[in-house]
Amino acid sequence: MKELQDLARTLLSDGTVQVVIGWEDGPTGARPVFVTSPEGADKLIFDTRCVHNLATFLSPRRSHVARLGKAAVVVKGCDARAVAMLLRESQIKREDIVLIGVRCGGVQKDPASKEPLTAATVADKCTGCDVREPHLADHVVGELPQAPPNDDARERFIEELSAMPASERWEFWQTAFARCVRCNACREVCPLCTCERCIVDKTQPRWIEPSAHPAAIMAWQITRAQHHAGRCSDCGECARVCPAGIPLDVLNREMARILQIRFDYTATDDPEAPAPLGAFRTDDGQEFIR
Amino acid sequence: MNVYEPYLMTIDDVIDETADTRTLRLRFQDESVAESFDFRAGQFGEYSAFGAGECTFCIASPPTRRGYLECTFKSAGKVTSALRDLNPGDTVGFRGPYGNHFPLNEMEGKDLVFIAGGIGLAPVRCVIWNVLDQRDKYGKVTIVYGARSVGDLCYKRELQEWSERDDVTLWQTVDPGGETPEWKGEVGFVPTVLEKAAPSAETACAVLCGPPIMIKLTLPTLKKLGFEDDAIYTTLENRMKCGIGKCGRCNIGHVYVCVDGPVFTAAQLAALPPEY
Amino acid sequence: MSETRFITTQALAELTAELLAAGTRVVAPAEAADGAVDYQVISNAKDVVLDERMPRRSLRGFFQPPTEQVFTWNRTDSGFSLKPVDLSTEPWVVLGARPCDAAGAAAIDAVMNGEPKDDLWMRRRETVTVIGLACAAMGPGCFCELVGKGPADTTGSDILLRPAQGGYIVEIVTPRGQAFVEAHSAKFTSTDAEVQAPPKRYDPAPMDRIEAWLEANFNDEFWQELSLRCLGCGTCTSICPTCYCFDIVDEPVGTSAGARRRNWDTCQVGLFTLHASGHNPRPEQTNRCRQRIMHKFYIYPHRHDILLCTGCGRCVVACPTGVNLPEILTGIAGRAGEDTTMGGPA
Amino acid sequence: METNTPQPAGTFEPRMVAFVCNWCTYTGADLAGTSRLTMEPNVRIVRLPCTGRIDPLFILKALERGADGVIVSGCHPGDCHYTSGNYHARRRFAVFHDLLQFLGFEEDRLTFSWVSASEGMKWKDIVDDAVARVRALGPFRGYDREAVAGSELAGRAA
Repeated sequence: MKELQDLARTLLSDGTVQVVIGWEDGPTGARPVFVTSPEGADKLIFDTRCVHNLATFLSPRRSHVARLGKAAVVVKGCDARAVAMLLRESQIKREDIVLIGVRCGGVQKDPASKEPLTAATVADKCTGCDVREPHLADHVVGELPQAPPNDDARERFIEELSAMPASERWEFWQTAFARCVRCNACREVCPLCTCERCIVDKTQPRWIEPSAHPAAIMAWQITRAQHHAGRCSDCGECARVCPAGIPLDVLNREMARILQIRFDYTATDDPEAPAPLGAFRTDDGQEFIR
Repeated sequence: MNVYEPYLMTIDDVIDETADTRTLRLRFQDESVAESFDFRAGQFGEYSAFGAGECTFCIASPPTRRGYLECTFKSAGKVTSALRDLNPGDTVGFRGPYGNHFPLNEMEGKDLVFIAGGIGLAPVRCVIWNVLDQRDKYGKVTIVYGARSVGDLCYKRELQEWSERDDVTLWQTVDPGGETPEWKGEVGFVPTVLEKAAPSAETACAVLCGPPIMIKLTLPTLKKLGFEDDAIYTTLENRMKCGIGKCGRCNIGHVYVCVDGPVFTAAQLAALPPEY
Repeated sequence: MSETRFITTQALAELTAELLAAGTRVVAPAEAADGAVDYQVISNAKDVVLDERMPRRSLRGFFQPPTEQVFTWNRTDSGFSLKPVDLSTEPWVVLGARPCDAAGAAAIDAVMNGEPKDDLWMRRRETVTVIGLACAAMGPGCFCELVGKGPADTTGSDILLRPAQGGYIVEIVTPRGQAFVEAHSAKFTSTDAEVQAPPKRYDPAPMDRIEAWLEANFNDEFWQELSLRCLGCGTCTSICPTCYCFDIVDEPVGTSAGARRRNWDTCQVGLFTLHASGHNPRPEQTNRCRQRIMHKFYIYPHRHDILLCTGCGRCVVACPTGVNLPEILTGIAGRAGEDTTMGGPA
Repeated sequence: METNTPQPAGTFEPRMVAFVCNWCTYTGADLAGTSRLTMEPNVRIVRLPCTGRIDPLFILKALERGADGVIVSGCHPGDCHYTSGNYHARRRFAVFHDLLQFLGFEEDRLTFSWVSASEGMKWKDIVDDAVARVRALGPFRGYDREAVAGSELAGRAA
């Protein structure tokens, strides 16, 4: 923690950056904080409650944050994947940001949790983590903790769903989607929803109706998942924010699995990696085409 | 009938004002509504293009001419484009009248200065005709109207009519570069022409409507001519959905444009937070 | 009206079953498919959950559904027809409304019942009997006392149930509540049971001073600080018992028919105020965060003399980045020069 | 496509939309017509320049507007008029197809095919088969908008 605070203090006092985006201990658990003066660096923390993906504050849509000036962002190894995607899609420039990587041994499902990290409390995204040591960062701080406890509940759930007859799967998703109120919170928190005008906000023509009826909800959820295929960094913020508790991360995770199986692609923190849906192979599988 | 259910109206006439601005003349389909419908100059309505949605415009025709309503709009979004695609005989919806109005009673006996830019003439035109239809109640009438180019001037036939009247002083202007070889009016921005027209501010009111930049630059000129802030009236627009103070989006501070406006004095505007 | 009665847990379940048997629509907290508690239309009295779990979303959706039809229209060769939605509503019951949710709906009445009356909202309000349930414990985000309410506040309830040994002490709040108890008098007994003092966490904040500060400080740097961590997701507004802003949209089916619908909307997204010209009076998250606080604690009280917040605390828990209303209110109170000893979470 | 007009019971005829590329399948379908092949009349064709232009949103929109099934067809791999449009489309369709499968969507309502300009017979077979499969499934009710629109949060939250 001191290492992180010292680094932030140095970056701010020597003018390398104007703001450090990290975590602080808020009234209800860890939360994002914007440190703009060296004195404020003492606020910075990193522990297992730091579940948020701070890369979302780098999105060009957040002009009120950009106004603060050049930013250093504290990222876990997994968050760096979202940064890599922003770089890959030319949403940000590498030289405009400083990345402070934190070595991470997993985070909680709930940033307010005071429980020790166990298989029951660990975030789904931490299962099978291979980026405890962040890449892409300009500075890496902290000791390398133990690997997070594995809880493959989400993976098992996906397998269970896949094994169901299609009609039961349809029923499951229809029930979950029926709670959707089309608030678009999943879009707003997403670090990779960078479109200046989202397809659901377009009215000429109106591709996706704004109401909360099944046709529109399905169209939105399918489109959201489709637009994130090969882009999603699996930070799980969409599922965490959903006021209706729709397991959107399950959908994203399944998309990742599809990309893995079909095109041997996994989410990466390499900003140079080719985008799977921007490329093709002449021998791509086409067993579903007649 | 719930509050969001519009009256049905038939398009009687379609008038193209400019390349992208159009006036619709509308008639209530229900005779009894047509007879009882009343409004005041400055009020607005929610116009429906069924299938596309609703859009907010002032009522551009004067309350002194009964039996029809007119609205003038520029094609900008989904609804205005859909309205533009309609033809005489088609059905549109109308909810209204909503909002406050210009205090024409208080203006009686006074000189009136109307200043408008571009499509901002629409709400002002409503007041102008209201005044001209009751001409003896008011003092001198001066109109300063500007647009980017000659092609962008709205209500061209009416401008002609006003220019021919003895009891109206009309100053027309276009931005530099917007004139044609035949153009007989002024060339220059509205504040400059207003200064040249130099209407007396004594026992006078100004009614001002146009793009934000024009309003911003014209207010100092009006002050220079001696107009007090509470003798200058303008009309605001904000995105609206309900028009009746329920949907929660058109407020500027604690003022809701749809119920407390759209007509404000410059003094009231100066007291509002800069969020419009 | 401060008459009290008693109803046993068993009698309450029987009463619920009777209401259902009579075809009355009953809304109460119940477990959703994913295990969380939501207010739902109940089909079996056994499903009602009257424990300490706060329903995930407020009651708002039952007075103003996320999507509701206003009218449908049809264009045929013989002309154009418009069919408004049927406004008739049978009497219905909300059982187990949290005091904050009951008060939230009552707060919204102020705007919806003003001229011209919003009949889509009021028809559901005018036909409902709200049976409130006082809270026996504070949830993680609760701050009802801070905004002058409390775990046993009766605002918006026709009857308030207060948990007691073996059942509930029944506080009759309104004539409608009185009528309801009389109609089911066999289920209620008289009582002299003591009412347990509700749990306490906060002292009330100086709302008048907060309102005055908000009115005077539209351009304070506070708004910039406050909005930085806000992602503009609007989750706070879609679970809120007092948020009511809506959008009206047309959804055509083909070219000759369609529906106009009213949907929930949120001040937290840019599209809310975006003009067709591209101009946006609230272009950044800073403007939108300010709007939310202003609306709840200055604009609405200024216009209707009611706070647009009942302290349910859902936004505190749900905010993905920890934006915290009690902290904001305390901060504003501090700025307003109040020597505050409001205390923090117990 | 117009609104769901009610049909007498037992006489369900699927409404189908085919999104096809201009260069191969459209020409193939044309050939089927000029060859006077008899096929199911339920399919309405929307012609696009290339399968690469076919956004999955088109398919969703067709279903929303009342289609009971959708056919997507274009040039065989290697034959794209624009060299690689169908290769890109194939990846997109693959992801879309697998996603729909995961959501439990009835697979038989959606047919992907490659039909070249000379394959009029294949087009007829694809159409007949797709229509038969959708006919067996019955109307697509998954998107029954009117069943829910205007109803309350109530009842669907369960």
